[in-house]
Amino acid sequence: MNSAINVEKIKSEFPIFSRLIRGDQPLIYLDSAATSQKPLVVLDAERNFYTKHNAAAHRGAHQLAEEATELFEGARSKVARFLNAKSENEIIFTKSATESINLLAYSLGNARPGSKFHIEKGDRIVVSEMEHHANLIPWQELAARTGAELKWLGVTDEGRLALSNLEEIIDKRTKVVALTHQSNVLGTINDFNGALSQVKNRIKEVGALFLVDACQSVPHLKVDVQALGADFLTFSGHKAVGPTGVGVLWGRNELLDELPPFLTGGSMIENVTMESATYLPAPKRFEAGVPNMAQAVGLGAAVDYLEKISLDEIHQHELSLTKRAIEGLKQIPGLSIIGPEDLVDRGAVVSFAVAGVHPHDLGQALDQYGIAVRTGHHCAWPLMRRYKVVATTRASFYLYNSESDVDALIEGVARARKYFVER
Amino acid sequence: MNSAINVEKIKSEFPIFSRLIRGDQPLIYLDSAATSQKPLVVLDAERNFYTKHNAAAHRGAHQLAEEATELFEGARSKVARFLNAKSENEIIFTKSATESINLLAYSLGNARPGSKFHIEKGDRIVVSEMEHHANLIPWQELAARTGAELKWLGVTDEGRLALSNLEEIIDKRTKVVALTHQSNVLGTINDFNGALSQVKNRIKEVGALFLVDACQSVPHLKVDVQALGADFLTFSGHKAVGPTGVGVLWGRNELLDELPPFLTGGSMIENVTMESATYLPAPKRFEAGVPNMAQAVGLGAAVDYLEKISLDEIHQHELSLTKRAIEGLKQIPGLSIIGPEDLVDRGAVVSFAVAGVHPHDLGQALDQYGIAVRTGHHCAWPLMRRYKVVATTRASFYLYNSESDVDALIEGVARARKYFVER
Amino acid sequence: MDLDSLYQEVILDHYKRPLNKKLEPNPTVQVHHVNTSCGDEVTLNLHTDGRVVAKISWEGVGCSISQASHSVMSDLLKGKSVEEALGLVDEFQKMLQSKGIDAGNEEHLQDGVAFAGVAKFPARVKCALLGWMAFKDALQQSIAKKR
Amino acid sequence: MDLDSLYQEVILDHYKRPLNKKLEPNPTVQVHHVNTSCGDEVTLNLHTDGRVVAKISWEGVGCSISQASHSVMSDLLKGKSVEEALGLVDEFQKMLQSKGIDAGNEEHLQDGVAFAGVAKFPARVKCALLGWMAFKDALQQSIAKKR
Ligand SMILES: Cc1ncc(COP(=O)(O)O)c(C=O)c1O
Ligand SMILES: Cc1ncc(COP(=O)(O)O)c(C=O)c1O
Repeated sequence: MNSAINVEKIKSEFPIFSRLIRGDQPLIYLDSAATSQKPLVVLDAERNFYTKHNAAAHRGAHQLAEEATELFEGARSKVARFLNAKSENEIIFTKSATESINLLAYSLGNARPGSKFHIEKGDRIVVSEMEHHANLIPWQELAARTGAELKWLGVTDEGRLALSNLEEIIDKRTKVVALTHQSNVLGTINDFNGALSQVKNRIKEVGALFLVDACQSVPHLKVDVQALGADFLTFSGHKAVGPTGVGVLWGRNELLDELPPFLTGGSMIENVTMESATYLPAPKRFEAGVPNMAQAVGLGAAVDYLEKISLDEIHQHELSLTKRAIEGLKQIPGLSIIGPEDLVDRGAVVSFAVAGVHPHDLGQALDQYGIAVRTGHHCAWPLMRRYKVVATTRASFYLYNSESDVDALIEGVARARKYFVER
Repeated sequence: MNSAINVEKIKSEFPIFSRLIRGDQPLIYLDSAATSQKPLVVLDAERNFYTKHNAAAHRGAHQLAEEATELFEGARSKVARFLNAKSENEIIFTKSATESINLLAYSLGNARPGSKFHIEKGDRIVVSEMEHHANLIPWQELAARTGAELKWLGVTDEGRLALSNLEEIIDKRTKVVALTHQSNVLGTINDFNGALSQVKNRIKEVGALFLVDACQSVPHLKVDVQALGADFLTFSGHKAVGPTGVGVLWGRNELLDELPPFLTGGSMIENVTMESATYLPAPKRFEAGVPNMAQAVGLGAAVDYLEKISLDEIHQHELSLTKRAIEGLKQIPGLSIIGPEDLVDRGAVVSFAVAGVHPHDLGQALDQYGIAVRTGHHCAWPLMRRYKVVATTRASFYLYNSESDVDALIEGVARARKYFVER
Repeated sequence: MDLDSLYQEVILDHYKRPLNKKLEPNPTVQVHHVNTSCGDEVTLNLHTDGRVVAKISWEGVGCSISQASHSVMSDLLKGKSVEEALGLVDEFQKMLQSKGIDAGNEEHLQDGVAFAGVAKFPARVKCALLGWMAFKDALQQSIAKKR
Repeated sequence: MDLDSLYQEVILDHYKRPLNKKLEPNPTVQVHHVNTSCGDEVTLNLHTDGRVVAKISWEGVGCSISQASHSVMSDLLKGKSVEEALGLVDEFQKMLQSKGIDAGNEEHLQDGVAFAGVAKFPARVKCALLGWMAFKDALQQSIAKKR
């Protein structure tokens, strides 16, 4: 292994790898694009919160409440530093990336006529054909509610964003552009500062808001929101070795402070009578109610953990696993990769089809060998239609995967193919 | 102690009670109405999920995904049983009661003209003056978005719901009535099957939807949704010895299946193209994205824990603490209780004011003695105005509180009063 | 549990040589069902006079379990009375939802009992039921139509 | 840390006998600030010619810390030049946000240093700052007005 990642050590830090699968087989977990496993430090951070400092943050004057507030706000600072946000006020804790995207879509929908955020008939919202349902359906619904038009950029046969009609799709009427940073199916990375800089330039040119869905990138490579130059970015804690039940919406401060709130309730108001309310600035404005404190604290520990190992090392490690996987899988008769086969602007997600073997059957066989992959449409149904498949089998790698995990995958697929095709 | 609750045993099951406060004082936690402490079994249930079964529920065919699904759905069954719901499909996991109420408000707002849920100008939404901001502001916003009118029932000087103008407030135009089951400030229980049955009857008579905010009741006394006879009910896990980051919306199945979705994204669609989507039935329709699995599982363990001890015993225990507290506090010169002083339809929340001592100062002094109470407007600002106070001091009791905790409170308040008033 | 006890010979045989996989024209009712969790689809043509199931034919894409299950179903239910057919659907469904406890009655379900092992894999139960549910839907529609 | 080191004699004295707690008529600017986390409110009247702070008077409800802090502030900043006053507000604010590290310069802040202990209680920092922030706001408004 020519990477600096010590997989054995890392595996030992994730308790789940000491369990066995389907009898007595070690767990080979290749489904991190769905959700990642959690290191003990993350679980301990949550437990420490509950057993020593649990109280409602921002709401009490007693010692526990002070400590809970400090831990919760400390987690916000950690995430802000992790993303290189200008200020921790740019970090909003949500329950998931799905909530983050809905937050933005509803918040824009709540902007009254006259607000620069207001969306109406004649306006346009743009996504792409490689979006996860989470970054597609909220925009369909916003379009339906406001009368705006939903348009999308297509994808090429190789699995890249198609730019041929960029200027036509992102036109002057475009108010919001929501694009994924990395496809959860194809593995394609959309590098808005590299190969796709014209996309970003075009968005700026027409003055649209730019949301980046970074669910599949933030856990795997260094993302710097200031360098990226988007307006909003989201990711989910559970895919980044963090707890379930926590996500992040980053937004530029000057935008967040002007956006109308989404969820309303306690701890986000400035003043309230029975008739109406006024709201605090971000992030409080967007965090109504007693927040998911323990999960935020867990996420703080998760980003610390990832940073300590180094996102650059993690990305390099994953690239070398991806290379090995693509090379090995391609040797299997009838197997085709869905997504780029080269390693340029590519993450560690590999989708494939095997002639004569349905993904469900393949996944089932791999499961019997102790290998966890995902099969199905991966919440990207339109993309499946685009590539004329009903479903794919998807292996995704993370810092705790080794070359031997990849080899087991290749061998498992070959074995399963024999079982279904040659029997 | 004439209750069947063994406080010493229970305290030992909550790890936080082994820590010390402001130096070397034991923790006397009287802020459970803000958030409750967590027993080890709940923390262990979450940890067990992460260390043995963590995977994306509903999304994979591998063993971990199957197990995660089973645990997550198992938690749903536990909550359904706990509330005596007709079916587990009536249980929606949200991140908090705040989200649950917003879910309903936005979902109703999403109903198109023609739908029986559609709300428009000329319609009415009714709340009460004793609502938490979480059950007030979402309805203000819905009213503002739809043009409907927001009206409210007042409260009496004793702290009960005022019924004098019930028929006038809840009139034929009323589409939704959202009322708290127990006030988080006054301690008043609104018994819709007892003293307040005319409220429920009136709501049925006019055919409005009826949401009960049960944040302060479900953790403390047996709530049976079928007997209650409401249409929707919500509570937060973190106030019910469960984890942060999880709440519940219960709704009658025939309503949930017709309501439009709120958050949209993965795992809640039936079919989707680039243009539009159709949605699965409840509960999936309302749980977009990878859910807060570990938190739901933790909540499952929490309701099991509460049931094992018995909600009836917990309520009796709390009533006897409340009686002791009210009697003791009333002996303190200048102290007045804000809320009912009798124990009829009353929960274990006691708000009070001490002449000459600002709640902040009182809370601070109590904190120095190791006693955690809440001071402020308790996210019920309109109610503060109604009683012409800026803030109150609030003590709230739970299953882990003892008579000696109550005595420490009474002594602490008396001591603090001396410090500020007599010095 | 090893792969063979899930993928019994019978299943793989039906998968490779599915019966009635070709839509017969002029059906009494046509239905189209989708397994939303994976995208598998089936189109089913039912021919019936309202008392007896005359013919079941289908087209579709899906995994071996779903394809084999459509095949078994279309063969087993053909020629049965409406009541018999619905009874068999219920029996098959019960077996699949038994989490592996109910091994199925071979006299009634014939090749269908090969799917008993599927019941142990919750994520695959839907695959096995897809065609059967489509048939039930079609049958109920045809009855409604007759009235 | 015991109660007395937070509630110093000076604070309790100002609390019981607050200075300038009576709104003077005809202010250059009047502001109303609220501590949203607890509901405490202050109304502050500022009299200034744009160069010197002539008078600060106030009314309000709040805890001992906030009341005493308004009192100290209104006394300390009266008669100071605009620049001096703003400098003192900054100094006071810095001390309160230092988490207890900065004990405050007694020569500058005078009675204000009694609030150094408040900095160790994050939830109370806002109480101590409320009046000072209201003053700063009023002063800035008065400057804007003059232009
Ligand atoms: C009566 C009542 N309703 C709603 C809420 C909101 O709950 P959460 O903050 O957990 O969403 C609370 C508690 O804060 C409450 O006491
Ligand atoms: C690219 C992408 N966007 C959005 C999501 C939604 O994330 P979550 O389900 O955590 O809200 C996912 C993962 O499911 C994803 O892969």
